Amino acid sequence: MNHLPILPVLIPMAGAAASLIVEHNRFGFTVRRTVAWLAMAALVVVVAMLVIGASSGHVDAYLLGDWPARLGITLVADRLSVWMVAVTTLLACACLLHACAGWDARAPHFHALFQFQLMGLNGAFLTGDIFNLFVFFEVMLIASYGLLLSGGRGLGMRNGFHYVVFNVTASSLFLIALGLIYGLLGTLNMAELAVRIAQVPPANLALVKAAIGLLLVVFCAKAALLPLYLWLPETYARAPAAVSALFAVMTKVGLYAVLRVSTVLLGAGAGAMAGYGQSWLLVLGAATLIVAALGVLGSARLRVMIGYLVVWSAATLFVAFSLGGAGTMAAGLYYLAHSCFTAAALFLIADLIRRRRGAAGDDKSIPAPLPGRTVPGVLFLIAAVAVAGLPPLSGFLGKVALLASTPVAHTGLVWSTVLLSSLMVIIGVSRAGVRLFWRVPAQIHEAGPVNPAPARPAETAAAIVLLTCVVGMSVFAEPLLTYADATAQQLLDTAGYVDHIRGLVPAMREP
Amino acid sequence: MELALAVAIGVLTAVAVYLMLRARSFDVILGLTFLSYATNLLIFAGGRPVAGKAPIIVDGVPTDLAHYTDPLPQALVLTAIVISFAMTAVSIVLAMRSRADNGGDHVDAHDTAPEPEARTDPRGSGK
Amino acid sequence: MNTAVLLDLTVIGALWVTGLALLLCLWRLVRGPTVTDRILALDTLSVTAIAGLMLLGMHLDSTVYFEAALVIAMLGFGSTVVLSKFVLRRDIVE
Amino acid sequence: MRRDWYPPTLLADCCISCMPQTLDLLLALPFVMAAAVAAAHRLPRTAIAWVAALAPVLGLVLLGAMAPAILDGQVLHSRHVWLPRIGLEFTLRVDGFAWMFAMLVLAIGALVIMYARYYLSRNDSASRFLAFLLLFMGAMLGVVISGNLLLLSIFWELTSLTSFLLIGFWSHRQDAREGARMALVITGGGGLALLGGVLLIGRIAGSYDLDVVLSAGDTLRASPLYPWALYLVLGGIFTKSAQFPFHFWLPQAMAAPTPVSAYLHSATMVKAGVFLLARLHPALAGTDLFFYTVCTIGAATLLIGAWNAIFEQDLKGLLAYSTISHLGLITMLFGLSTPVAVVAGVFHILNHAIFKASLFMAAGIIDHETHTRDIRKLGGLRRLMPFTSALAIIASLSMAGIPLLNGFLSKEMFFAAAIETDAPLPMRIFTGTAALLAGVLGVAYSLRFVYETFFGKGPRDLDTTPHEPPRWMKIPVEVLVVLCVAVGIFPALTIAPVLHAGASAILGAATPEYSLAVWHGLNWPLAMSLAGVVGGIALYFGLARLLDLHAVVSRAIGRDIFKRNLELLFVAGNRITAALANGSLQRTLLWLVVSALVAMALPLLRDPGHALAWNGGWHTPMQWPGWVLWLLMLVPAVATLRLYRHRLLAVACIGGTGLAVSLSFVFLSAPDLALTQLMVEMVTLVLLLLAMNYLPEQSPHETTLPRRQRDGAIALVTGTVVGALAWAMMLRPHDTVAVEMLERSLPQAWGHNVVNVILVDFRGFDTFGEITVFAIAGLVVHALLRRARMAPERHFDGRPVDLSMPANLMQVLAPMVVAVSIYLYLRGHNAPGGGFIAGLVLAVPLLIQYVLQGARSVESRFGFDFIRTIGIGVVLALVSGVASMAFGVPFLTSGHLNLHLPLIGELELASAMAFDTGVYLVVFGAAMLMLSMMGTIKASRTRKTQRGVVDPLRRSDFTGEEHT
Amino acid sequence: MRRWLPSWSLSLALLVFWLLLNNSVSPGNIVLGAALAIGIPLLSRRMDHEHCPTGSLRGVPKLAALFAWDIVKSNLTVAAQVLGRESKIEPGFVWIPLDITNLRGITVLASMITLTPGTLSAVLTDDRRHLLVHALHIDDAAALVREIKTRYETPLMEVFP
Amino acid sequence: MSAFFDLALIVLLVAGSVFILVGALGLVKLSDVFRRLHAPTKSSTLGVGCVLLASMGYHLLRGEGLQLRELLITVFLFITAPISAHLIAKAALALLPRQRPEPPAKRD
Ligand code: NA
Ligand code: NA
Repeated sequence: MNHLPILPVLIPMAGAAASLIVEHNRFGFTVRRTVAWLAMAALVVVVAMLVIGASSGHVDAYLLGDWPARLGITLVADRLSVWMVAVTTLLACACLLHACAGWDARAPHFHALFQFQLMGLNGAFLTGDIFNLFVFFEVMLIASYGLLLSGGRGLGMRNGFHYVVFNVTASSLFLIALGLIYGLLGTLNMAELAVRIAQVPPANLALVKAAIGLLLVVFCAKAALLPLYLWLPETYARAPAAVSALFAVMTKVGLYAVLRVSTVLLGAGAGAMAGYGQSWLLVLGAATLIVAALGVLGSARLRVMIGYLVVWSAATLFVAFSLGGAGTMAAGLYYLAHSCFTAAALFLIADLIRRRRGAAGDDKSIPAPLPGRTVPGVLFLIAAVAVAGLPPLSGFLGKVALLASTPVAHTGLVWSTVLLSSLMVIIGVSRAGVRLFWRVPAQIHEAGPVNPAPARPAETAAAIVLLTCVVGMSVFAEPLLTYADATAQQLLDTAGYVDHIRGLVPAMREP
Repeated sequence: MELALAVAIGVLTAVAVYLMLRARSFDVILGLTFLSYATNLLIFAGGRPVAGKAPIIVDGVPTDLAHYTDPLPQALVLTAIVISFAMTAVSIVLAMRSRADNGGDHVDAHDTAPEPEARTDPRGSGK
Repeated sequence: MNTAVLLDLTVIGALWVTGLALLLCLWRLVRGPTVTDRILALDTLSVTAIAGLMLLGMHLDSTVYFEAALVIAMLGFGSTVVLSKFVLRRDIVE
Repeated sequence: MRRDWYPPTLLADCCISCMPQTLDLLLALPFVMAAAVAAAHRLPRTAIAWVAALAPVLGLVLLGAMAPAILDGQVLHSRHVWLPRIGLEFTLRVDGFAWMFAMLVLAIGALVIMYARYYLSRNDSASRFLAFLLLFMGAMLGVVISGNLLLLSIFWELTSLTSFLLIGFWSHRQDAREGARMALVITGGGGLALLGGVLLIGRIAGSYDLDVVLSAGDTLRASPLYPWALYLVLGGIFTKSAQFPFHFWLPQAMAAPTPVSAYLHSATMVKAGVFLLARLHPALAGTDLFFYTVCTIGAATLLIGAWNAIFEQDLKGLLAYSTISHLGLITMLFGLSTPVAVVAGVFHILNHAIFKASLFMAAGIIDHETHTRDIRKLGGLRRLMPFTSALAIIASLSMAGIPLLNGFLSKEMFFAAAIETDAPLPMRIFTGTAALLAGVLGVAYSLRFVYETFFGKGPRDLDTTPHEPPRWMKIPVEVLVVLCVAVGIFPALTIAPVLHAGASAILGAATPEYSLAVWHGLNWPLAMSLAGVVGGIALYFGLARLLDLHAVVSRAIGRDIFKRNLELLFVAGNRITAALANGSLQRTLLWLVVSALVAMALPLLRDPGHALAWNGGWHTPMQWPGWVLWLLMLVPAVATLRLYRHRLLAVACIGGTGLAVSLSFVFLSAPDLALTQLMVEMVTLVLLLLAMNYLPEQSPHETTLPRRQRDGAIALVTGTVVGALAWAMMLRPHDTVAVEMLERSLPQAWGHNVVNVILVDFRGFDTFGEITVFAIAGLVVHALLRRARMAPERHFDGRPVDLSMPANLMQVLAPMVVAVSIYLYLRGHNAPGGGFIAGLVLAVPLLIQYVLQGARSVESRFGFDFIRTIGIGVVLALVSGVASMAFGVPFLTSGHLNLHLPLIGELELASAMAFDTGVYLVVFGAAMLMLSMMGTIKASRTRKTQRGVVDPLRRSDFTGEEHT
Repeated sequence: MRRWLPSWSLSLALLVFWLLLNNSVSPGNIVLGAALAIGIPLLSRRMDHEHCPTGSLRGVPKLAALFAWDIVKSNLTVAAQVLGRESKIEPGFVWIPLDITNLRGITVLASMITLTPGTLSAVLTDDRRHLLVHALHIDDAAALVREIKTRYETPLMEVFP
Repeated sequence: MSAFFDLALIVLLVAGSVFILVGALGLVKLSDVFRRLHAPTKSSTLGVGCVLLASMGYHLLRGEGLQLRELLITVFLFITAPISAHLIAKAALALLPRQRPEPPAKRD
């Protein structure tokens, strides 16, 4: 029995439980951190094994409770899931490193919440059941509330309230969509749903469309598509650095869900439902590119700007995924990983900058001295190059891959919006860099009293780890894109997925 | 009965949406509560509910949908209830903290002057 | 008339009456005029609902409603307690 | 690669035998040395400069080793895979043109490094500067020797990026920052256009490989996408080469340290544009579109640059405008596209680089010595620094195109090309006139530069006495000026092979016969040269007499427009963003609701006939208790809408709806749901009330009527749509997997209560997530309230009320409730109940004790570590699931054991019960954690209440709160 | 013994309660019930904030019968009052001086007063010497006080000394 | 015998529903909080008690066996009803301070 697919969920959960049990004054922080890192190490090993397994193209499915897929919940570790889990894990390592520099001591239950967050993310990526997806969305979200708010205060609370209420509302809509889907199609397993959607009688078509449309709206809300992105920049900007870095992957969960739904449920074999909503996603994605780029230009605070960069990269991904071809999808998957690492790195770097600038914080409009600016400067430069899609880093490669594989029919829209918004982002990011690193007052005391927080090596190291991932993605672009391409092919082979899942035989029960 | 249930879902949704669009955190939370009722009823409705056929197996009665109602939506609603309770709890506490930290319970702070982030008594309340 | 049939009819009649009682409580709940009236109405609603559940159980020849009735009887007063305490002191856990 | 040639030297032999590695090494050198220089920042300045100089010097050696092969007409390649999937290969390709350009880049680079060593002041970090410079050098070299267009555009953007760092090197100066950003925006934007163009070329030609693209000219020109590709590529070229209307960034970039100007703005960065123009000439040129566009832009740039140069007061600014003008000239030459023009273009690239680099360096020396670059302050420097003056004057004369200097040669070729084009007559007149004017203006600004700097009166208002610079600082200038003269006098001996290699690499078989002699006899070009010199002198002195040249304030209109537009862009970004995302939750939620509404309603509206068709009747008849429940559910809901501002009343009303929803669940055969709903209702009520103590008593009237009407309308429509969907759904036939669950529940999962079986078995993993959510909620509440200090909204005076009688009754009740809780837990698998409900049933009496006895009293006697309870519960659930893995079956597979115990009898044990125990503990722990945290909030240190003490006499019996 | 079984009566009541709840007297349920009957008091004892001793239970049956009769009787009275004209009733508050000091006794007394229709115990003074009762119809306040004290308080003082 | 039993149940049911209805009517009809408080807290309790007894008998009669456990519901109701009533009365008194009677004469 191969238990690998379940372990990325169970290990963080065990880690969280252990963290709770050692959360006692009797145990010091060393114990808590050790527990966290042990869980992390175990996760890394498991994920590495999963990657090796998935690279062969084998879809590793896991029948929970040994029930056939239609009755129970199935976990599916295909290339896409494993890709997402691997990205999450790498990201999480850096975030944990950053947090262990001291934030974990200030935020109650940090380690437990962090592990729970990983559990939710991994579960969401691995599950093959749409209601279970909802459950893991919630695990992930509520853990994110905790991470976001634990140790926070002031305006962060109001912002947190926005974030929570928005997500709770979106979750309710998710449930409405699920209720309709189950009520109309009678199953929750994605593979079963795919079969049933393909056979929807015309009389039910409009209802199924309404349900699926609502589902897509919910995913777009989580992934911050126009006009549902409004919550994101402020929320991310107010989160603690390690947390906002981890949040870089949160929008990607929505995108993952869009991708999953649009390939499994709305794939070529879905009959009248094939490709439902994709043109909307494309147009909205393109519009979001511009709006987010405007946000990058217009934001006064660095972290808000990074928030808009997250929106921007999500929009790029919407464009990539809604174009529907294997090439764009592969480019999107590559870009997805890139944007996770880059955004996370930027958040961590923003924190390095913010803490050095004392009272001026990350407000770019206030000139303030920046003691010890070389290291954050170099890091910022690399991250900015990556995020703006300048060569030679992964942002450029991903974007080129996307543009090169854009189908002729959409070339005008996609190229113009992607390139134009890229220019806007270059302008915005360069201005941020100029203002933060170059426009420093001649006299130290010009901007009021400054008491920069001490630089902790682990925090810088965390940013470096992420940037190493970015550089690595650029150097090993070919194997990664090959994997992504195989992933896209696998995704487009809906029939293969469906047959594989439906044909799974329980270990001891009757099928 | 379907019509009645649908109307109930519709009315609860409408009430929920109206309250959610209000400006005070507490009203929004009330709206969320109603939305969760509506949602739960809708999922529940997906099982085509009937009276008196609880899905608790009685020996000797054939196990089909003619004798028992669909149990799956019930399980889903149970999960949904619990999760929405958890979310409500968090939003309630946040509303409290936000009011204490920011001096008002307006969700968008239109009625309170922008406050400095750094305060003399960071954990204190009020202005 | 067969007493058994009469009994069943009585059960239905009792259900009607209970329903009417529920609606009367509802009227008080919505009308007020004071907060305590509403709390009282809520309390009465839950007590009456127990009767409704038992009658439903008789009507449908089922005992699965027992748990619900038990829980309402056991803990339904909780709402009354906390609401009243709030009226009394605002702080329900002092 | 051809193998039948004769290797002249040992080094060359070595290089040829491993040519790909040589190319790689050539490109790697600057980057490696950049890293070395950056790492060596503690070394003395000279050492750093030597390390830095190693890159170009070694590079030149390598190029020299390649010379035989190149001059032989070979094309050298080095190929590495990078991203073959998208056609991006790490291909390096050196032909004559690339080789020539690489020589230029490295040679001038070496001189600039030497120059910079003495130019930079103590405060400037030489290591940082030289590292940037080397990075730039590498990028430029990459542009030149890329054999793949995508790779080229990568290096292209890298030059933009590194030049940004170089121009902004003196980052404390505002003009430096502005110049750097402007350069980045213009050239970076151009780079994006180039990328688009390259991608289009790749799409047409099927490859980005330069060899393929260069040989696919006909395909390219025939493609309908050709205009797009051309304009996008030209967008990149024109921005980079500072062509009109993008020329204004170049003067602005003069804020850079002079070595940067000398390097970037003579030989490299700006030449990248014309380099690419020449590089892609075989592929793109040859159409009218190309001819007219490039010629016109080139001519316009040529004239605008030259005209502006005359009126510039800044020494470097003048040189910058002159550079613009010369770039226009080169562009125009490539636009003319005749073989002669191309040769002239390549030639002028070389010549301009040589004299312009030396001029910039000279200007830098002047700036260095006089501390000003303002022509108005300068003058008479020939007396103070005669040697430097001589060098600068020679270079200037070359710039003016005076015979015996290299500038003359290429300018004469330019004149020839301008009038010998085979375009229609008006165009020939236009190009000829432009050329002549260029000659005139070129002489005029050169004269102004020479005359007003080195001759005449002055210098004025200087704070130092200028004198000759350090010996070593002059060497680079000397080298270049010597080159000017050498090329000017002995072109055939010096430059001819290089030029031939470069030009023939572009033109191939079309390379024309041309002669590089100084004297070609009396012909039109010579006449034009003469006219230029005479006209230029006349123009300068005429202008000087007519108007006070010193008083002219040159305004860079393009720059102003750009700056204004950029500012506008920022403002627009800010405004639009603020207008969209104003941080309002109300708006966020509105969009969410509206989006959902659209998604749900559109399919219905498009197909209302099908969507709302019913299947065999409107509905099944409702048994009448249903209607009572229906009213019970909806009347309080609607009442809440009326009362919501009075929060206590709203909460009471919601209690009614909640009870009705629970009863509906019971009525509709869902006892488990009803139980859960009841308990959750109860706990939610407590949470709401606990929170209300810390929230204002009521919501004020504040939204306007239109706003409320709008919200009301949206609410109504949303409700209608959701209701309609639900209704339509319920009328469809139901084909569900649940039938199988009903069938398999008892025999395979050993539970009568199918809902519970689903919860702990079929879909136990959902429950797993669900308790996790619940546990986290407890933790979040704890984290939020643990250290929080809050003041209640209002406070009652006096002691807490004595509730000892109810508390005493509760003591009687509590043991029974515990028993019921265990009962529900144990029976859950077969009857309504289960761990979740049982956990809450256990929590509620404890909670009521909190209310009746007070938190302190309860917690002092009932100390429970709820957090660990949660932890242990999670572990228990986990272990119960993992246990099955030991038996080789998946996680959460249920096991079942029928024990026959003496005395007790049959005992059924299902592994699901262990899981349920975990659920039980988590739910109890988390619920209690929340309630106890909220019940024991610490008082604020700063204030006792938010709004004062309640006056019992002023309380309203309607709302229960004090009147306000 | 006292440590493990603090209250026989409570444990016995719990066992009975458990058997009733399960609707069965199977050996398994008896064993489980016994375990709970021992376990739960150990837990719930910790929540008791005031110990109330129990005295002789001899008077309980008689009191219960009396109480049941009172409930039925006064329910009919109240039904009449509710259905009749409201102007005929004269509600009011009465303070009842207490002689019983055992808190559980007072509680049971107050509950009995509340459960018998027509009267409702509202407030116990802090010194536990007076109980405020609201009556739906008061003919003679002194008679009401006397009746309550003799019918309920006196027997209760034996049960809860 | 069965008929007698049926009749007994019918009587119980009628009594129960009458008491429940009286309680609800009192809640609606009476004119102030304290008066309203009397009706439901006990009429309903008794009414529900009657219905529960009837239910027990009914299930015994109709083959579900003796459901003695339903007695427990009554037990719970009889314990919790006074708590509710007491607290509501206290709340009502707190809200209507002018209706509060004079404090009792001090006893010693
Ligand atoms: Na409290
Ligand atoms: Na001068």
